[in-house]
Amino acid sequence: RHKAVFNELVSKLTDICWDKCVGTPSTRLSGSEQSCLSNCAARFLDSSQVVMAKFTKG
Amino acid sequence: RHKAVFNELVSKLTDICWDKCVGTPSTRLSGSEQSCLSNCAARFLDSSQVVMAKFTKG
Amino acid sequence: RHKAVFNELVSKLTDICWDKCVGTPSTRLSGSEQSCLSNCAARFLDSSQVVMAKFTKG
Amino acid sequence: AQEFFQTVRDKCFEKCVTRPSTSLSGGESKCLTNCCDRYREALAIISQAVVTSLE
Amino acid sequence: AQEFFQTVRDKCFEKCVTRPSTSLSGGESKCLTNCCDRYREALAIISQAVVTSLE
Amino acid sequence: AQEFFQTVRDKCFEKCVTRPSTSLSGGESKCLTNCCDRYREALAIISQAVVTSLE
Repeated sequence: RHKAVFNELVSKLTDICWDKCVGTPSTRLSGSEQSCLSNCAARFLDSSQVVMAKFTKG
Repeated sequence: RHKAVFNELVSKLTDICWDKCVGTPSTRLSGSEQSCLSNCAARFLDSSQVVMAKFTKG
Repeated sequence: RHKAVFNELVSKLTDICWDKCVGTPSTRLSGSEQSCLSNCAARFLDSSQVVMAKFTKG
Repeated sequence: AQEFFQTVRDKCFEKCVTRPSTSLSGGESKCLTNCCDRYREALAIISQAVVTSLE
Repeated sequence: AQEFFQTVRDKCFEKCVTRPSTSLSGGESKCLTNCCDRYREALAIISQAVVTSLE
Repeated sequence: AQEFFQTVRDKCFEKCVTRPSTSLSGGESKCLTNCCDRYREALAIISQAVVTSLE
Protein backbone atom coordinates (compact mmCIF):
# COMPACT_ATOMS: atom_id res chain seq x y z
CA ARG A 1 0.00 0.00 0.00
CA HIS A 2 2.77 2.49 0.94
CA LYS A 3 4.65 1.35 -2.14
CA ALA A 4 1.66 2.22 -4.35
CA VAL A 5 1.33 5.70 -2.80
CA PHE A 6 5.07 6.26 -3.29
CA ASN A 7 4.93 5.15 -6.93
CA GLU A 8 1.95 7.35 -7.65
CA LEU A 9 3.69 10.36 -6.09
CA VAL A 10 6.88 9.74 -8.07
CA SER A 11 4.88 9.40 -11.33
CA LYS A 12 3.03 12.62 -10.67
CA LEU A 13 6.22 14.52 -9.77
CA THR A 14 8.04 13.21 -12.83
CA ASP A 15 5.13 14.41 -14.97
CA ILE A 16 5.18 17.93 -13.44
CA CYS A 17 8.96 18.31 -13.13
CA TRP A 18 9.69 16.95 -16.61
CA ASP A 19 7.69 19.82 -18.13
CA LYS A 20 9.33 22.37 -15.80
CA CYS A 21 12.93 21.20 -16.13
CA VAL A 22 13.73 19.31 -19.33
CA GLY A 23 14.19 20.79 -22.81
CA THR A 24 14.49 18.84 -26.06
CA PRO A 25 15.72 15.35 -25.07
CA SER A 26 19.29 14.57 -26.14
CA THR A 27 21.85 11.88 -25.30
CA ARG A 28 22.03 12.95 -21.65
CA LEU A 29 20.37 15.19 -19.06
CA SER A 30 22.51 18.27 -18.41
CA GLY A 31 23.69 19.03 -14.88
CA SER A 32 21.18 21.84 -14.56
CA GLU A 33 18.33 19.62 -15.79
CA GLN A 34 19.30 17.01 -13.20
CA SER A 35 19.43 19.45 -10.30
CA CYS A 36 16.23 21.12 -11.46
CA LEU A 37 14.45 17.72 -11.36
CA SER A 38 15.79 16.88 -7.94
CA ASN A 39 14.98 20.35 -6.53
CA CYS A 40 11.57 20.34 -8.17
CA ALA A 41 10.58 17.13 -6.37
CA ALA A 42 11.89 18.36 -3.00
CA ARG A 43 10.29 21.82 -3.35
CA PHE A 44 6.97 20.24 -4.36
CA LEU A 45 7.00 18.32 -1.07
CA ASP A 46 7.89 21.56 0.79
CA SER A 47 5.05 23.35 -1.00
CA SER A 48 2.64 20.59 0.01
CA GLN A 49 3.49 21.27 3.63
CA VAL A 50 3.04 25.04 3.26
CA VAL A 51 -0.35 24.55 1.61
CA MET A 52 -1.35 21.89 4.15
CA ALA A 53 -0.43 24.21 7.05
CA LYS A 54 -2.49 26.97 5.45
CA PHE A 55 -5.47 24.62 5.09
CA THR A 56 -5.19 23.49 8.70
CA LYS A 57 -4.96 26.90 10.35
CA GLY A 58 -7.13 28.52 7.68
CA ARG B 1 -27.58 15.94 -6.23
CA HIS B 2 -28.02 19.47 -7.65
CA LYS B 3 -25.56 20.68 -5.04
CA ALA B 4 -22.96 18.18 -6.26
CA VAL B 5 -23.41 19.26 -9.90
CA PHE B 6 -23.10 22.91 -8.84
CA ASN B 7 -19.93 22.26 -6.85
CA GLU B 8 -18.36 20.33 -9.68
CA LEU B 9 -19.14 23.13 -12.13
CA VAL B 10 -17.70 25.77 -9.81
CA SER B 11 -14.52 23.71 -9.30
CA LYS B 12 -14.08 23.25 -13.03
CA LEU B 13 -14.67 26.94 -13.78
CA THR B 14 -12.26 28.02 -11.04
CA ASP B 15 -9.63 25.73 -12.55
CA ILE B 16 -10.10 27.18 -16.07
CA CYS B 17 -10.62 30.82 -15.10
CA TRP B 18 -7.74 30.86 -12.60
CA ASP B 19 -5.30 30.07 -15.43
CA LYS B 20 -6.94 32.62 -17.75
CA CYS B 21 -7.28 35.49 -15.26
CA VAL B 22 -4.82 35.40 -12.37
CA GLY B 23 -1.10 36.29 -12.48
CA THR B 24 1.41 35.73 -9.70
CA PRO B 25 -0.62 35.55 -6.46
CA SER B 26 -0.13 38.52 -4.13
CA THR B 27 -1.92 39.91 -1.05
CA ARG B 28 -5.12 40.59 -2.99
CA LEU B 29 -6.83 39.98 -6.34
CA SER B 30 -6.74 43.15 -8.45
CA GLY B 31 -10.00 44.64 -9.72
CA SER B 32 -9.29 43.41 -13.23
CA GLU B 33 -8.51 39.90 -11.99
CA GLN B 34 -11.80 39.88 -10.08
CA SER B 35 -13.89 41.01 -13.02
CA CYS B 36 -12.03 38.64 -15.36
CA LEU B 37 -12.94 35.72 -13.04
CA SER B 38 -16.56 36.73 -12.83
CA ASN B 39 -16.86 37.36 -16.59
CA CYS B 40 -15.00 34.15 -17.37
CA ALA B 41 -17.56 32.07 -15.44
CA ALA B 42 -20.53 33.85 -17.03
CA ARG B 43 -19.07 33.69 -20.56
CA PHE B 44 -18.29 30.00 -20.11
CA LEU B 45 -21.97 29.38 -19.39
CA ASP B 46 -22.91 31.47 -22.46
CA SER B 47 -20.44 29.49 -24.55
CA SER B 48 -21.98 26.25 -23.32
CA GLN B 49 -25.32 27.41 -24.68
CA VAL B 50 -23.86 28.41 -28.05
CA VAL B 51 -22.14 25.04 -28.40
CA MET B 52 -25.23 23.18 -27.17
CA ALA B 53 -27.43 25.02 -29.74
CA LYS B 54 -24.93 24.12 -32.45
CA PHE B 55 -25.02 20.44 -31.40
CA THR B 56 -28.81 20.42 -31.36
CA LYS B 57 -29.45 21.98 -34.76
CA GLY B 58 -26.24 20.47 -36.23
CA ARG C 1 -14.78 -3.69 -28.62
CA HIS C 2 -12.36 -2.76 -31.47
CA LYS C 3 -14.72 0.05 -32.39
CA ALA C 4 -14.50 1.47 -28.86
CA VAL C 5 -10.67 1.34 -28.90
CA PHE C 6 -10.67 3.05 -32.32
CA ASN C 7 -13.04 5.79 -31.15
CA GLU C 8 -11.02 6.41 -28.02
CA LEU C 9 -7.81 6.70 -30.05
CA VAL C 10 -9.40 9.10 -32.54
CA SER C 11 -10.74 11.27 -29.68
CA LYS C 12 -7.36 11.39 -28.01
CA LEU C 13 -5.55 12.23 -31.26
CA THR C 14 -8.06 14.95 -32.13
CA ASP C 15 -7.49 16.46 -28.70
CA ILE C 16 -3.67 16.48 -29.09
CA CYS C 17 -3.52 17.42 -32.78
CA TRP C 18 -6.14 20.16 -32.49
CA ASP C 19 -3.88 22.02 -30.06
CA LYS C 20 -0.79 21.42 -32.22
CA CYS C 21 -2.32 22.27 -35.60
CA VAL C 22 -5.33 24.60 -35.47
CA GLY C 23 -5.30 28.36 -34.85
CA THR C 24 -8.34 30.56 -34.23
CA PRO C 25 -11.30 28.72 -35.80
CA SER C 26 -12.72 30.38 -38.93
CA THR C 27 -15.10 29.32 -41.70
CA ARG C 28 -12.78 26.58 -42.92
CA LEU C 29 -9.60 24.67 -42.02
CA SER C 30 -6.69 25.90 -44.15
CA GLY C 31 -4.78 23.41 -46.30
CA SER C 32 -1.84 23.49 -43.91
CA GLU C 33 -4.09 22.90 -40.90
CA GLN C 34 -5.64 19.91 -42.67
CA SER C 35 -2.32 18.33 -43.58
CA CYS C 36 -0.93 19.08 -40.11
CA LEU C 37 -3.89 17.20 -38.57
CA SER C 38 -3.50 14.24 -40.87
CA ASN C 39 0.28 14.09 -40.42
CA CYS C 40 -0.05 14.57 -36.66
CA ALA C 41 -2.26 11.47 -36.36
CA ALA C 42 0.01 9.35 -38.56
CA ARG C 43 3.22 10.51 -36.83
CA PHE C 44 1.68 9.86 -33.41
CA LEU C 45 1.12 6.25 -34.46
CA ASP C 46 4.73 6.08 -35.76
CA SER C 47 5.95 7.54 -32.47
CA SER C 48 3.99 4.92 -30.55
CA GLN C 49 5.90 2.23 -32.42
CA VAL C 50 9.27 3.87 -31.77
CA VAL C 51 8.50 4.16 -28.05
CA MET C 52 7.08 0.62 -27.93
CA ALA C 53 10.22 -0.78 -29.62
CA LYS C 54 12.37 1.10 -27.09
CA PHE C 55 10.32 -0.35 -24.20
CA THR C 56 10.59 -3.86 -25.60
CA LYS C 57 14.33 -3.97 -26.21
CA GLY C 58 15.04 -1.69 -23.23
CA ALA D 1 -21.92 12.26 -26.81
CA GLN D 2 -22.01 14.12 -23.49
CA GLU D 3 -18.24 13.72 -23.24
CA PHE D 4 -17.73 14.93 -26.82
CA PHE D 5 -19.90 17.97 -26.10
CA GLN D 6 -17.76 18.82 -23.08
CA THR D 7 -14.52 18.42 -25.02
CA VAL D 8 -15.72 20.70 -27.82
CA ARG D 9 -17.06 23.28 -25.36
CA ASP D 10 -13.84 23.36 -23.35
CA LYS D 11 -11.54 23.47 -26.39
CA CYS D 12 -13.63 26.14 -28.12
CA PHE D 13 -13.97 28.31 -25.02
CA GLU D 14 -10.18 28.11 -24.65
CA LYS D 15 -9.49 29.22 -28.24
CA CYS D 16 -12.36 31.70 -28.71
CA VAL D 17 -12.79 33.51 -25.40
CA THR D 18 -9.29 34.66 -24.51
CA ARG D 19 -10.25 37.80 -22.56
CA PRO D 20 -13.69 37.28 -21.03
CA SER D 21 -15.71 40.52 -20.85
CA THR D 22 -19.23 41.55 -19.82
CA SER D 23 -20.87 39.76 -22.74
CA LEU D 24 -19.98 37.40 -25.56
CA SER D 25 -18.93 39.57 -28.54
CA GLY D 26 -20.16 38.85 -32.06
CA GLY D 27 -16.68 37.69 -32.99
CA GLU D 28 -16.51 35.31 -30.05
CA SER D 29 -19.93 33.81 -30.86
CA LYS D 30 -18.95 33.33 -34.51
CA CYS D 31 -15.65 31.78 -33.43
CA LEU D 32 -17.55 29.35 -31.16
CA THR D 33 -19.93 28.15 -33.86
CA ASN D 34 -17.09 27.90 -36.41
CA CYS D 35 -15.07 26.03 -33.81
CA CYS D 36 -17.78 23.35 -33.39
CA ASP D 37 -17.74 22.72 -37.14
CA ARG D 38 -13.94 22.77 -37.38
CA TYR D 39 -13.55 20.38 -34.46
CA ARG D 40 -15.87 17.90 -36.14
CA GLU D 41 -13.92 18.35 -39.38
CA ALA D 42 -10.65 17.73 -37.51
CA LEU D 43 -12.15 14.56 -36.01
CA ALA D 44 -13.11 13.31 -39.49
CA ILE D 45 -9.64 14.03 -40.92
CA ILE D 46 -7.95 12.23 -38.06
CA SER D 47 -10.36 9.32 -38.20
CA GLN D 48 -9.47 8.94 -41.89
CA ALA D 49 -5.73 9.23 -41.17
CA VAL D 50 -5.93 6.51 -38.52
CA VAL D 51 -7.83 4.18 -40.89
CA THR D 52 -5.20 4.77 -43.61
CA SER D 53 -2.32 4.19 -41.16
CA LEU D 54 -3.81 0.92 -39.94
CA GLU D 55 -4.37 -0.46 -43.43
CA ALA E 1 -11.60 18.34 0.53
CA GLN E 2 -8.62 16.12 -0.30
CA GLU E 3 -9.22 16.80 -3.98
CA PHE E 4 -9.46 20.55 -3.39
CA PHE E 5 -6.21 20.48 -1.42
CA GLN E 6 -4.48 18.75 -4.33
CA THR E 7 -5.86 21.23 -6.87
CA VAL E 8 -4.69 24.22 -4.83
CA ARG E 9 -1.28 22.66 -4.19
CA ASP E 10 -0.73 21.82 -7.86
CA LYS E 11 -1.95 25.21 -9.16
CA CYS E 12 0.05 27.14 -6.56
CA PHE E 13 3.24 25.15 -7.09
CA GLU E 14 2.87 25.82 -10.83
CA LYS E 15 2.49 29.60 -10.39
CA CYS E 16 4.85 30.15 -7.43
CA VAL E 17 7.81 27.80 -7.95
CA THR E 18 8.91 28.44 -11.52
CA ARG E 19 12.61 27.64 -11.07
CA PRO E 20 12.99 25.13 -8.25
CA SER E 21 16.23 25.64 -6.29
CA THR E 22 17.86 24.11 -3.21
CA SER E 23 15.25 25.54 -0.82
CA LEU E 24 11.95 27.38 -0.92
CA SER E 25 12.75 31.13 -0.98
CA GLY E 26 10.88 33.61 1.23
CA GLY E 27 9.16 34.97 -1.88
CA GLU E 28 8.04 31.52 -2.97
CA SER E 29 6.66 30.69 0.50
CA LYS E 30 4.78 33.99 0.63
CA CYS E 31 3.46 33.39 -2.90
CA LEU E 32 2.21 29.93 -1.83
CA THR E 33 0.30 31.18 1.21
CA ASN E 34 -1.12 34.12 -0.77
CA CYS E 35 -2.06 31.70 -3.52
CA CYS E 36 -4.13 29.54 -1.13
CA ASP E 37 -6.12 32.63 -0.08
CA ARG E 38 -6.48 33.93 -3.64
CA TYR E 39 -7.64 30.56 -4.96
CA ARG E 40 -10.35 30.43 -2.31
CA GLU E 41 -11.31 34.01 -3.20
CA ALA E 42 -11.48 33.07 -6.89
CA LEU E 43 -13.73 30.13 -6.00
CA ALA E 44 -16.09 32.44 -4.09
CA ILE E 45 -16.24 34.96 -6.96
CA ILE E 46 -16.99 32.24 -9.47
CA SER E 47 -19.54 30.57 -7.23
CA GLN E 48 -21.34 33.93 -7.00
CA ALA E 49 -21.11 34.47 -10.78
CA VAL E 50 -22.64 31.05 -11.44
CA VAL E 51 -25.50 31.70 -9.00
CA THR E 52 -26.18 35.06 -10.69
CA SER E 53 -26.08 33.51 -14.18
CA LEU E 54 -28.51 30.76 -13.22
CA GLU E 55 -31.04 33.16 -11.70
CA ALA F 1 3.36 -0.48 -17.19
CA GLN F 2 0.74 0.25 -19.84
CA GLU F 3 0.05 3.58 -18.17
CA PHE F 4 3.76 4.42 -17.99
CA PHE F 5 4.13 3.60 -21.69
CA GLN F 6 1.30 5.99 -22.52
CA THR F 7 2.76 8.78 -20.38
CA VAL F 8 6.18 8.45 -22.02
CA ARG F 9 4.68 8.25 -25.50
CA ASP F 10 2.50 11.34 -24.98
CA LYS F 11 5.26 13.41 -23.32
CA CYS F 12 7.85 12.44 -25.93
CA PHE F 13 5.53 13.06 -28.89
CA GLU F 14 4.80 16.49 -27.41
CA LYS F 15 8.47 17.43 -27.07
CA CYS F 16 9.89 15.73 -30.17
CA VAL F 17 7.26 16.12 -32.91
CA THR F 18 6.44 19.82 -32.88
CA ARG F 19 5.56 20.18 -36.57
CA PRO F 20 4.24 16.85 -37.84
CA SER F 21 5.17 16.25 -41.50
CA THR F 22 4.76 13.40 -44.01
CA SER F 23 7.19 11.12 -42.20
CA LEU F 24 9.15 10.95 -38.95
CA SER F 25 12.50 12.66 -39.59
CA GLY F 26 15.77 11.14 -38.39
CA GLY F 27 16.03 13.89 -35.80
CA GLU F 28 12.52 13.23 -34.50
CA SER F 29 13.17 9.47 -34.22
CA LYS F 30 16.44 10.07 -32.38
CA CYS F 31 14.69 12.55 -30.09
CA LEU F 32 11.99 9.96 -29.31
CA THR F 33 14.44 7.21 -28.36
CA ASN F 34 16.54 9.68 -26.33
CA CYS F 35 13.36 10.90 -24.69
CA CYS F 36 12.43 7.39 -23.48
CA ASP F 37 15.83 7.06 -21.80
CA ARG F 38 15.77 10.60 -20.37
CA TYR F 39 12.25 10.14 -18.98
CA ARG F 40 13.36 6.98 -17.17
CA GLU F 41 16.41 8.87 -15.88
CA ALA F 42 14.17 11.71 -14.65
CA LEU F 43 11.99 9.16 -12.86
CA ALA F 44 15.03 7.70 -11.10
CA ILE F 45 16.31 11.15 -10.03
CA ILE F 46 12.91 12.10 -8.65
CA SER F 47 12.43 8.77 -6.94
CA GLN F 48 15.78 9.33 -5.19
CA ALA F 49 14.86 12.93 -4.27
CA VAL F 50 11.57 11.78 -2.71
CA VAL F 51 13.33 9.06 -0.69
CA THR F 52 15.86 11.64 0.56
CA SER F 53 13.12 14.14 1.44
CA LEU F 54 11.15 11.56 3.40
CA GLU F 55 14.17 10.41 5.43
